[in-house]
Amino acid sequence: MSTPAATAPAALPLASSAPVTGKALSIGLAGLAVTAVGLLISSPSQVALSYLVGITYWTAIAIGTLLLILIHHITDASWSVVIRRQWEHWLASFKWLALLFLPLVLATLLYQKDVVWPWMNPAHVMHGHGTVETDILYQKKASFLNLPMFLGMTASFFAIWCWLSARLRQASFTQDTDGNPQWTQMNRKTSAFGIPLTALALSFAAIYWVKSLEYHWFSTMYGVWFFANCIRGALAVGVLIMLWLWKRGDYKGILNTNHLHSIGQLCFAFTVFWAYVTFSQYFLIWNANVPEETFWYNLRELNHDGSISQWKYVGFVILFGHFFVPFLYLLSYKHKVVHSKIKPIVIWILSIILIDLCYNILPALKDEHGDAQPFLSLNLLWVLSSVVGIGGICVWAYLKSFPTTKLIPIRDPRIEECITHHE
Amino acid sequence: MPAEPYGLIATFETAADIYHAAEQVRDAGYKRWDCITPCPVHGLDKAMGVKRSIVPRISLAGGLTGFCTGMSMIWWMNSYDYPLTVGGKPLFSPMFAFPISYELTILFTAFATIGGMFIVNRLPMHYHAVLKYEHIRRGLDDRFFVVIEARDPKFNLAATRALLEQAGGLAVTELEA
Amino acid sequence: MSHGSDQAVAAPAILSEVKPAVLPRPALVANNRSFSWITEKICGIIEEKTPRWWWVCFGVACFVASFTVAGLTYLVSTGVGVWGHRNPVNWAWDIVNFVFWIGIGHAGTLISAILCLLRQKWRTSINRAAEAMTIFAVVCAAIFPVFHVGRIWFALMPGYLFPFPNANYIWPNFRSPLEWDVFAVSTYGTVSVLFWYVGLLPDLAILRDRFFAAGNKFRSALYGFFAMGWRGSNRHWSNYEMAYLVLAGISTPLVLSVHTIVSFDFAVSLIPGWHTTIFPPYFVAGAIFSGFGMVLTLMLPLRAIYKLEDLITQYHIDCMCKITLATGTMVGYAYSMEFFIAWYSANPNESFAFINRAFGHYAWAYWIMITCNVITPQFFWFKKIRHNTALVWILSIFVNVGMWFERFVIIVTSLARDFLPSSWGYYSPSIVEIFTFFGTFGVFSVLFLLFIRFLPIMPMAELKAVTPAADPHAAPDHH
Amino acid sequence: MSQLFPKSANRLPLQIVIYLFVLGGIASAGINYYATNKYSNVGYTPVQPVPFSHALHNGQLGIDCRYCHSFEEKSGFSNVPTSQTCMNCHSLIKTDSPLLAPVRASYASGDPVPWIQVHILPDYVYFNHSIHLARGISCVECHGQINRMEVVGQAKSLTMGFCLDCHRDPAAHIRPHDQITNLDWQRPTDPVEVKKIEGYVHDWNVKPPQSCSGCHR
Repeated sequence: MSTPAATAPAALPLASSAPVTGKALSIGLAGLAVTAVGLLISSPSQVALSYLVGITYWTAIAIGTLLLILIHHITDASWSVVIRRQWEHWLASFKWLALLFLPLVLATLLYQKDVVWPWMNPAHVMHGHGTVETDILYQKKASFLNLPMFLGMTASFFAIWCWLSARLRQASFTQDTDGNPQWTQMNRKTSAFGIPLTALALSFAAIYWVKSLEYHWFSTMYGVWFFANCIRGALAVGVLIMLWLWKRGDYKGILNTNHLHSIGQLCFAFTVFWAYVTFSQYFLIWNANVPEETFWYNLRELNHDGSISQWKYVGFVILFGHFFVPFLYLLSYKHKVVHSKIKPIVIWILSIILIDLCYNILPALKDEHGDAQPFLSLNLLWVLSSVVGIGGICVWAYLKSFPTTKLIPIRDPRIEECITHHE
Repeated sequence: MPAEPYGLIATFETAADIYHAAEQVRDAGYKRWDCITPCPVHGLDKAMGVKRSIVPRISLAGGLTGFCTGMSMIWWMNSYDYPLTVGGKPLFSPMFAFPISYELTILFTAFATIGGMFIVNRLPMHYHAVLKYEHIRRGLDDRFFVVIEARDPKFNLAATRALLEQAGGLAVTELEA
Repeated sequence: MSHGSDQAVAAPAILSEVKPAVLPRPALVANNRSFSWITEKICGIIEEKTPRWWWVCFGVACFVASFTVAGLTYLVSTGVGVWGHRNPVNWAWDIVNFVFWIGIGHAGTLISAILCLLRQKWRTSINRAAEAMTIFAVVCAAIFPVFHVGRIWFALMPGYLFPFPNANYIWPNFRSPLEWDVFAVSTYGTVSVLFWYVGLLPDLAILRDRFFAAGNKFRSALYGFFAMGWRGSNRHWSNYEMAYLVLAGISTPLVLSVHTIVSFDFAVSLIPGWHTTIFPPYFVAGAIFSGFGMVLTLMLPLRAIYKLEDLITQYHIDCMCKITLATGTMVGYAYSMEFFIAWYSANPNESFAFINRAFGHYAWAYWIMITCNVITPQFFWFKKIRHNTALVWILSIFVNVGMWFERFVIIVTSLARDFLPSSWGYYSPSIVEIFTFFGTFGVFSVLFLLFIRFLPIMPMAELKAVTPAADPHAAPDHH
Repeated sequence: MSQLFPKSANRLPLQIVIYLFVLGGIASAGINYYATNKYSNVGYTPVQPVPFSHALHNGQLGIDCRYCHSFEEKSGFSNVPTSQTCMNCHSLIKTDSPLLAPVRASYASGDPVPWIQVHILPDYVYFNHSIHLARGISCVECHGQINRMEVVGQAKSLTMGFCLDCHRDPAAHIRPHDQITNLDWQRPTDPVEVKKIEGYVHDWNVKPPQSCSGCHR
């Protein structure tokens, strides 16, 4: 092996800790505090739904990270070994996400049943449909859409994700010390059953948390749509971590252009996949033109008086920003491998995912006419504060886990292949 | 006057040998030369100093043409030349025009890619001096060759032969044009 | 280690600690075979005297194919009424068989394209045959939509399907999903042929040279014509590989789009059981599933006959089994999601459609589908089963059967119980339909047999590229 | 294998491509023309059981179309006259012409003369004679100059494109009501007259359908 780099201190026992760990925690807490202040200014529903956007956003990214690790193991991939370690650290955020989901549950249980999900309150007045209780569509779905089911399912989603994360992390971290290939085999098996479990959990999470906000509406594609956003978010965060560690010097000599090219290609591929799923869903509903499905999109395009809703423009922002911009941008080889070129696009993708989630969640807030409350409103501030708050906690969890192990899985069977990775 | 040879050909046994030989020929400053290999050898492009292929740009042009063709064709046919209301759908919408435009994008990209590859490679070329070499068959089977063309400004029969032999080339032979 | 990173930075300290656990990757070409062994093995299949089993199979295949010819001749001379579909089941076997064959075709492109993009090198052993399978399956698929119009000369005449100026002064209706099908399937056929051909290029050059050396100038000229003067130049390889990658890159969304558009045929309508948004990815997963089933069905006998165990190793079979398992499970996910959303939608028509599928008149078909598509692949969880070639082959046939029934269930059950109870019916195929469909297996086999007789069944250049000998860094001077 | 292919072979592929393009162009142009009614139906002139001359009856003697095809203004279908109509005159004129034997036989027996239909539209096309005449479309537009024909043949292609030509631009084909059976009528060249004629499209509310269901009902 070659001589140690002048920039890196010789033979570090573990990855060096980052000084920003504490800062992330304070930023997170500050964000949460601002969100809490929002309760004094906006209505509880507005703040709660904004908070739902935040928690869904970071959970999606964590799920995506989990899936990337699972897929890495099942396909015996080598290119992603060094990055995988950072994904594993990111999984530390799951237990905090579970904790951060509690405020929504508590608000529902203790404060007001329909603060987020209208169907939780039988007396909730539907615009032009009477109350939830008398709504035939609710009655039909009541055995699925009820509070105990919701709580049990949500708890089990987090249980599944936390358990899988713990298993993957432990196996991988232990391998650093004993170099036993059994751990790789074990992770491969975990992945075999972990992928279907995670997939089911994320589909139903998307149905319960997001789709049921508008419980009249239904689409079989919804889970797949959520999956696409999860992976895209995780890849973008992965790229940012790679760039950060490179800039800090940790990854110098470890990472090469091809690693970035590979992850960039995945970003590109899932851009296409997201577009495919989202287009198919919209297209099939547009083409069939059945009122019981189109109302979901109509709500996001027109107000009751025929004027154009702000959400329509948000839809266009998503169409162009979530597909065309990254698609065309990432076509180029250079844009995938030059650090200063890939960075803006992954940040862009991360922001558009947030807008996509807003588009799916926030129109559940109605005004007195049954129209969606506009996009540009104070709610946006609570969305941002929740995203910063929960994000701060996630980053803190990652940074706290970061120094507990080696920077890269030094005893992974594929580590050498990874370091010499070429196309 | 004896006919000017096409160039010199040297045989190599392994991928590693030709890799190193290619680096030497490249460093010697030759431009009109080539390696003959039975399969793509990783890294040989870099060893030879070959630039990244321009084929993807041709493909992109093809794809854009295809997409525009699709959209404009459907608009022109269904909305302009023969407007016809069917199924309550608008005369033109990018929604229903998308599937076909998408297929045409791919079709045109494929044509552009393959056509581009053939043109950039100057193929088909059924007659070529290298293909007249008596052992060329091994070049598609399990041997590697380096060919340096006489057209190269640095070409010098003796010096080039020496370079090839020094790089480990076996059976250095002149190719007739 | 240092040669791997392309930035000129000194390696950091942590690299000195790197000491990988030993978990060797399975060799993709077993027994460390040499380049010339691969050439001899693959070319040997074409150069040997036609074996007797080939003639026997060819004869049987021709006989079976004649059923299609007979069925279609009768259809064209009499009229589409000879097929069994009528109100309310106006789409029946023709579309079932079309979707079935198109689905089969998908694995070919998938193995080639997606696995190429994902750098799954094990694709090299099976991609050529799988691509051939694609093309032949598209041919079989095309028979049904072309002939279901009855007077096929109208379907083939310019202007009716393809936009071409004509005396009727009309253009195709681009709002119709069936028109999208025309474009999707013809693009798919064309691009598949081109992709296959580009892959064949270097191998045709080898055959050209070998037949010339053997003194067979006619065949040498024939292969040589199509080899386009390929000479293995690295400057060519550079563009060639890039073009191949681009083709793989566009074939992947192409495969997805083709079955997506096939699914649109159903999903853009209002029929309960058809109009569901998950149809596109669900059809694609199903297509890949059935395609891998067919690849296994074809490759396992080929492996046994030609003793290709060094090239199609147990690892390859494992991989294919696992993909079959994965896609089978995805299909299972889609089935359950459909069922769940049918209930969740609280739409009585939608719910009825699914209950009817599972417990109505066609329940037998539904349960065959579930058994073959969801339960059968679950056996592939077990290593023991994956290592039993005969069993894998049998299970792969179950997969094929199951996927045919899936299309049957989707198409026939939804139509047989439409919105109007007075028009409810029961569909059974006529003998002409049965003949036509049965015969397509012969058509497919005839084409496939011709392929293995006259073209290299594996891409020699690519196989060589995945052996250690093709790696310039694993050369003797390094050990 | 350059031992196999001569140097000239390098030009061959380009030549083949050019030939294919040329052949493809010719083939598609040919199919476009020869596979249509324009080519295959125009000029169809079957031999009729009775050598009835439109040139004589209509052109020379000036019998109006509507004397024989008496429903054409009132019915969706234009009728072929019964032998009763023929006998209105031919019971007095040329009473024993051998050429008219089938007409007399038909008149006696009640079985129609087996005329062979010349202008045939497919079953899936709905065509209404009366509406076309009522909106000032003359016989000549579809049937050509019947008044000059010794034996009736198909003069126009009657393809869908042919129908659409007129449906898209009725002003170029419309004429005054009193001229619809005047097959020799010429469109005036005087701009004022032309404007008046083209104005009929508006006056008579002529809106020929261009949708599929206009004709394929």
